[in-house]
Amino acid sequence: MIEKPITDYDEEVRNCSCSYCGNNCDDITYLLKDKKIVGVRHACRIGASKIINDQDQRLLNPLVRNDEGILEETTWDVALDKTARLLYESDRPVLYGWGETSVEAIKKGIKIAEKTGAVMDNQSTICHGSSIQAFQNVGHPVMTLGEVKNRADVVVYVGTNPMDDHPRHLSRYTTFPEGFFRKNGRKDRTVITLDPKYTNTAKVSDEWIQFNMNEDYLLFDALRMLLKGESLDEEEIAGVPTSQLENLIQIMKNAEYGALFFGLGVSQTLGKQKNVDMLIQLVEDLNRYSKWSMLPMRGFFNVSGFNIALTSETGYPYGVDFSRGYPRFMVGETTTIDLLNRREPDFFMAISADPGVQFPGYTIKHLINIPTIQIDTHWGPYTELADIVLPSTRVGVETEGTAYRMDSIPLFMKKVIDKPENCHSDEWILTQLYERIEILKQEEDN
Amino acid sequence: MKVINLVMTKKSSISLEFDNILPELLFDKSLRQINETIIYRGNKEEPLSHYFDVSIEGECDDAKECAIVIDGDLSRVKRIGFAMTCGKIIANSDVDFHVGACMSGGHIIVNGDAESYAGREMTGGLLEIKGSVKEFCGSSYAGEWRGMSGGQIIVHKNAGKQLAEYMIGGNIHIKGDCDILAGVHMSGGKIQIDGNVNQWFGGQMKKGTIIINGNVEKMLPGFVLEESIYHPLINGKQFIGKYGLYSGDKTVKGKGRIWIKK
Amino acid sequence: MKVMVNTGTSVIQAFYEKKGSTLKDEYRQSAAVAFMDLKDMQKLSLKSRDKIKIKSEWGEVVLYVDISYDAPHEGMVFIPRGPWANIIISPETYCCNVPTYKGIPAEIFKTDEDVLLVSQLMNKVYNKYNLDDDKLTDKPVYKKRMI
Amino acid sequence: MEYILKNGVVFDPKNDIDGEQMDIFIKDNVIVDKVSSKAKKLDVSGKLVMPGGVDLHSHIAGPKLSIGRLYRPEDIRKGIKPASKNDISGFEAGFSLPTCPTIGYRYTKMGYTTVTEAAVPPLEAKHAHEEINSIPNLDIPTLTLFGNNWFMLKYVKEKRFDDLKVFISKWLKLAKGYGIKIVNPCGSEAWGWGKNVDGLDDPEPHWGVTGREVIQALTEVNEKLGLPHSVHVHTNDLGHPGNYATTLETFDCVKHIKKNENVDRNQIMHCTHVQFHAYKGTSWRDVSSGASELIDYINKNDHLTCDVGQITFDETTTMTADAPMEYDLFRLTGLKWANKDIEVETASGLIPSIYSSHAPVSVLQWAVGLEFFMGVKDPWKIVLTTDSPNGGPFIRYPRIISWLMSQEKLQDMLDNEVHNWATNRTDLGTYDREYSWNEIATITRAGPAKILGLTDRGHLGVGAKADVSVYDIDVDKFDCTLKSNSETLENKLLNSKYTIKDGEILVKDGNIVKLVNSNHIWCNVLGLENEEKVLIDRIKPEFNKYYTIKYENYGVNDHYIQPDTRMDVNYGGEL
Repeated sequence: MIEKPITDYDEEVRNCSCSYCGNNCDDITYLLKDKKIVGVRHACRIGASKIINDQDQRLLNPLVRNDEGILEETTWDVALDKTARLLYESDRPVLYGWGETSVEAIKKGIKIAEKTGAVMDNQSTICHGSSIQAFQNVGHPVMTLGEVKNRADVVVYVGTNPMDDHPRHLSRYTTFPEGFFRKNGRKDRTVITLDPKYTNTAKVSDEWIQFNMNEDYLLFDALRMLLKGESLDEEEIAGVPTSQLENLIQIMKNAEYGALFFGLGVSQTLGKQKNVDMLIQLVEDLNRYSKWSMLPMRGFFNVSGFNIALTSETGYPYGVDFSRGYPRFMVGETTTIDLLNRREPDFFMAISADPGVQFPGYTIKHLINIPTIQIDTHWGPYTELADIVLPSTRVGVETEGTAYRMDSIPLFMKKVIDKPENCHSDEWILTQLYERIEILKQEEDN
Repeated sequence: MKVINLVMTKKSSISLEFDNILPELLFDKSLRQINETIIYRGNKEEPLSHYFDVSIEGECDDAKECAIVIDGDLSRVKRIGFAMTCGKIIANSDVDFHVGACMSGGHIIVNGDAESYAGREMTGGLLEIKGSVKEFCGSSYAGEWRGMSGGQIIVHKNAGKQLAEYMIGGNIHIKGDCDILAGVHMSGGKIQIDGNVNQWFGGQMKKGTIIINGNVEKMLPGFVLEESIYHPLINGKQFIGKYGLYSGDKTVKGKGRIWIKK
Repeated sequence: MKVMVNTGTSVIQAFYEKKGSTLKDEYRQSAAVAFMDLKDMQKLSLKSRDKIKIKSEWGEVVLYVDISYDAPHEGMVFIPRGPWANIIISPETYCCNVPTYKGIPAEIFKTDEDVLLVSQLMNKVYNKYNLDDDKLTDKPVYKKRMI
Repeated sequence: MEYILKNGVVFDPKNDIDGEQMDIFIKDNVIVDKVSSKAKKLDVSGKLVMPGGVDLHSHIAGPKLSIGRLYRPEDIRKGIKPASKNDISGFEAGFSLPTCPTIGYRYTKMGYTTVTEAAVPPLEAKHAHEEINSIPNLDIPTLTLFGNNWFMLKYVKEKRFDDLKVFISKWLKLAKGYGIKIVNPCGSEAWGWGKNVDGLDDPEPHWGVTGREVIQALTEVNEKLGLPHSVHVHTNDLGHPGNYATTLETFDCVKHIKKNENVDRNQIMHCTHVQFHAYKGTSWRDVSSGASELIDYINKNDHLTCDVGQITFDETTTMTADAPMEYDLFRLTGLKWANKDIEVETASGLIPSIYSSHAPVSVLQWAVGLEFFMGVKDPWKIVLTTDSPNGGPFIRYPRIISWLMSQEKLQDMLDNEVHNWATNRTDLGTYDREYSWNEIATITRAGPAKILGLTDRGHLGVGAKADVSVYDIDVDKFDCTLKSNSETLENKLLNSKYTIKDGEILVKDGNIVKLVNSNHIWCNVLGLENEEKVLIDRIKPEFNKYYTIKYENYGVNDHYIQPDTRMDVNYGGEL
C-alpha cells in the first residue's frame, strides 16, 4: 500500500483537522484537483483513507424501505416526515452515535432527545464509558497533549496500541517530537508499554511488560503497593515478575514528568471501570513523588466533544435518558447496549455511527423488531438493517463544525469541498427533524 | 393494617417505574385514587390501572400499617420501594432495577431475583431478597463516595459484581456466592457472605467488616493475616469455627477487617 | 480447539472501514480474519488464509485465519472489530454499559464454508427483510427513484 | 418597546439615588428620561428597584466546568428540577456545577444580567465561548489567563515589555477575552513539575521569574494598553495559613504603577476572593484570621479593589487554575481530585469541598469573608462574590445579603450555629455593621460594573443599558434587619419580580418568560495591528513547535461569539 506522492493537483488547503481518531491532527493539507480531494499530506494512512474516501458506497439520496424490503430512493420530505413521526410516536426511543459529527449537530440532537423523551447516547457506551465511571468515582487527573510533548520524560501506554489505532500519537504528541524541555525528542524519553500482546506500540517502546489478560486490577493494585513502600510476597503478579514491577515503579517515581495513556485493553476487560479506577489512583499517588497525569485514548474524532456537549447541556456525559423530561443517567440502565439487550427501545436512530460494526450480534438482534433510522455518509452494515436512510455530509471535509480532541482541546473543522448535491449536514437534518417534531407536538396540543 | 394488592394484568417490554407506589403515598388513598396513581413507562405517564388490578383489604391511619403486595411478572418493574420510608412492600416475583434503593425505613420482601442497584444508597429499613441480586447491590450511585449508610439487606442466594461499593454503614448478608470486587472502597458497615467469594474483594477498603464463610480464591496483596481465632465474636455475634482475621487494604492505609473461615 | 477471543481495532480493518468500502471484498479480507499464534495454527494444521468456523456461547461465524503480528499469545485469538466479530462476542455488560469485547471463550474448527460479504452476512444472521441472498453483492442494493 | 417602571423604590448608588420613589423609563435597550404615551406601564409601587446585577468573578463556562460536571454526577443529581410548565425555560440540573442553561436561568431569576467568567485558558477559549452560547440571558465578559503563559514568562524574564504588551493585545483578540487574569503567577507553571512557588518572590524553577515580576509587568501592560478592567489577580499561596503576608505584599507591589488616564475605574489591581488569601498562622491547627491587616490596607489605599469569595455552608466544588493548591486539598481531604494541565498556558484543578458550620476551618473561612464585608468601609472597593462555586454556588448570594443586612441573624449564627472559631479566631464578633440597600446595590451592581470598566451598566442613569431588576420587597415595610425575615428575604432575592435586560422582560414574578442569547463582551485594542503582525510572524515557528495545534487553528472564530459586544480600546502609545 505504498503510494506515490501526488503531483497532479491544483489547490492546497492547509491546516485542516483530520476526522478519524481522537488525535484530531490539525496539520493536514488537502490536495485538490477540480474541487475534489485527490491527495492528503501529513495524515496517517487511516486518516487519509477517511478524507479521500471511497465514493462507491456513498449515500446520495434519502432512502426508505419498500414493501419488498428493498431500500428505495425518496424525497427528503417523505423521509424526514416519516422519521419525525416514528420518533414522535415512540415510547422508548434511542438516539445513538454522534462520535463522528460536529458539536453543533450534537446540540441539535440533544434538543430532539429532550423534546421526544429519548435516550441520548454515544460511542462512550461501548468504549470509554467505563473510564468515565472511574473518573466519576476517584478523580480525573488529565492534561493536554502538549504537556507531554514539552515535558514528559516517561510515557506509559497501558492496554492500548496507538501505533495502530491512533497512528500519529507517538510521532506528533508524546514520544518522538522535540519538546520545550525535551530537545532531543525520543532520546529524552523512556517509553513503556503494558499489554498482554506484543503490539506495534510495544515494539517501539523501551520496555514491554506483558501481563495476564483480565488481571489488570491486580497488577495496578500491586504497583500501588510497591509505590507505598510495601513489599509483595509473591514472585509474580498478573504474570509479571515482581522485580520487573519494582523496576517499573522506580522509573515512574523518578520521572520528572510522567504521562500515562490507557485504552480499551484496560476499560473493557474484567473489572472494567475498577481497573481504570485503580490506574487513576496510581497516578494520583504518583503525584506525591513526581508529576503524573493521564488520558484515555479516545477513538472517534469527536466522542470527547459529545461528552462535553452533553455535560454542558444536561450535566451527564453519555447515556442520558430524557423519558421524564429531565436528564437521568444510570449506567447499565439508560445506556444503549443494555436497553437493546433488554429489548426495550421501540425506535432506534444511529447518527454517524454504524451499530452493525460496533454492537454485539445479540444486541443487534433487537434492531430487527423496531424502526431503525440511519443518518450517515456511507452505506455500511447498519444500512442493511435500516428502514430509513438520511444521507449526510462529512465534517471537516464537506461541512464545518467543532470537534474536541481526546484531551478536550476544541478545534474548528473546515469545509473544504462541496457536498454531494442531495446530501445534507447532520446539523441540517436534525434541525429539520426538530422542526417537524415541533409541528407534530403542536398538532397534538391543539 | 391495610393491604393494597396489585396484580399485574398486562406485561410491558418497556419497564414500568414504580416511584409513586409507596405505602406512605398510598395508605390514605381510595381505590379510585390508587388506580389513577401515575406510573411511568418509557416517555409516557400512565395510570396504575392500565397494568394492574388493584384491591384493598383493611384500613389504617398510619403508613407504617400499610403493606403493598405486588403479584405478576415484575421483571420489568423498576424502582419498587425507591426512597421508601416506612410500611411494607412484598413483590412476589423477580424485580427490575433499583428495588429498595435510597430507602430509609420499612420492609421490602422480594420473592425472586433482583436486577442491579438493589438497595443502593440505602440509609435504613430492611430489604430482603429471596433470590439473587445482580451488580452494585447496596453500593453508591455514580460519582458518590458515600454509599449505603444504614439498614439491612439480606439476599438468600447470590450477589453480582461490586457488592456494597463505597458502603459506609449498615449490614448486608449474602447467603450464597458473591462475584468480584465485593466491598470495594468500603469504609464502614458489615458484609457477611456465606458462600464462595470471587477475587478482589475488599479492594481499597478503608474500614468496615467483611465476613466470609465460604471459599475464597486469593486475596489482594494489601491484606495481612493478623491472627487466627476459633469461634470469634464479631460485632457482637458469635461465629462458629476457625477464622482468619485479615486487615487492609494497605494500598490505601486501610483498617478494614476481613474474617475468613478456614 | 478452545481459545480466548479478543476483539479490537486493527489498522487495516480501520483503513477500509473509514474509507467507506465495507461492502467490498477488501473489507472482508481485513476484518473477517482471526489472527492466531503460529503454534495454535499448527495445532489445527492451518495455513494463512485458510478458513475456520469459530463458535461462542453467542453465535458462530466463518473467518479467514492469519498469523498474528503480536504473537506470542498462545490460546488467544484476535479478531478485528466488525460485523463478523460481533456475532460471537458477549453482549453482557454487567451493568457497566460496555459489552464484553475481550476475553470471550470460544472454539475453533477448520472449515470449507465461505466467509460471507457484509450484505450477505447481515441478511443471513439477522434476516430483517428476508432478502434473496443471491442478489446481495459487494454493491449497495436499492431502487433508484422513478422520475 | 417602551416601558415605565412606576413608583418603585430605586437604589442607584452611582447616581446618588438612595431609595427614592420614582419612575424608570425604558426605550428599546436604554434608560431614557421620557417615553411616549404608548409605553407599557409596570406598576412596581414601593418595590425594590436596582440596576441589573453584575458579577465580576464567577466560573460559569469552559473546561473546568466541563470536567467538574463530567466527574461529579452526584452534584448534577442534586439540582435536578423539571422544566417549567410555560415551556420557555427547560429543566435545571446541578447544584455547584449547574448545566449551561441552568446557570442562565438561576442568574436571571436572581436579577443578574452581567456575569464574568473569571478564568479562560486561550487554548480552550472556543470551548468557553461555545458554552456561553448555551447559557441564556446574560452579558458575559471572559477573563483570559496569562499568569503562567510561557510567552509572558519569557518576555518578563527578558524584560521585553513592549513585546509583552503586543502579545497581550493580540492574545485578547485571539481568545476574545475581556481582561487579564493572573492566577497564582508562576505557581501553576511550577505545577508542571509537581511543584509550587512559595510567595511572591519565590522564582519558578525553570524560568527564574517571580510572581512579583509577573504581576508588576502585567499591571504595567494593562495600564499602557488602557484596558477597561484592571489586572484581575488571584494571588499566590491561596488557602495556606500565613498567606495574608503574601497578599499584603501583592497589594503593595503595584502601588507605584501609574493608572491609565483614560479609564473609568479607580483601581489598577483587582484582588479576587481575598477571603481565601487572608489567613495567619503556620498550619490549620493554629490558623487565625489575617483579615484585619488586609482590611486596613484596603481602607488606606485606593489603587486596589477586591471581591470576597464568601464561604456558604454547602457541599460545593472548588475549581481553580491554581492547580497545586487543589492537589494540597486532595492530600488533606482524600476526596476525588481532578486536574487538567494545559500546555504552554496554565493548569487547573478541582475537588469537591464540604463546608460545614460545625467544622472549625470552614467556619473560620466563613467568618474571614464576613470580616471583609464588615471591615472595608467603602463599599465601592469590595464586591459580593463566592468565587462561585468555590466558596459556594452563586445562588447563595441572596443568603449572604440576608446575613449582611441583619446583625440579629449574624449574631444568632455566631451564638448558636457555627463553631466557636468564628468568634475565637477572627474579629467578626467586634463588628456591628448592617448593610443598607444602597450598600447592597453598590457591592452587587454599581461597584463591580465600575471595577470592570463597564460604564454602561450598574446604574440607571439616562443612557445606561436598560438592565433593571425589581424584587417583590416593599422597601419601607419589610424589615431586613430581623432574623425572622432573613429566609423570606433570601427567597425574594432568588426570584425577582422583574428582570429586565436590554429593555426586555426576561423574568416576571419569579418565572422566566423569555430567553435571549447571551452576549460575549470582549476587548479589542486598536492601534497595535502592525506590531501584532510582526510579533506573530516572529513567534509562529515557536508556537507551532510547542503547542500541539497549529497557530492557524488557535484563535476563537467569529461565529463562536454571536452576538457580541466589542469594546474598542484606543491604544494611546507610550506616554
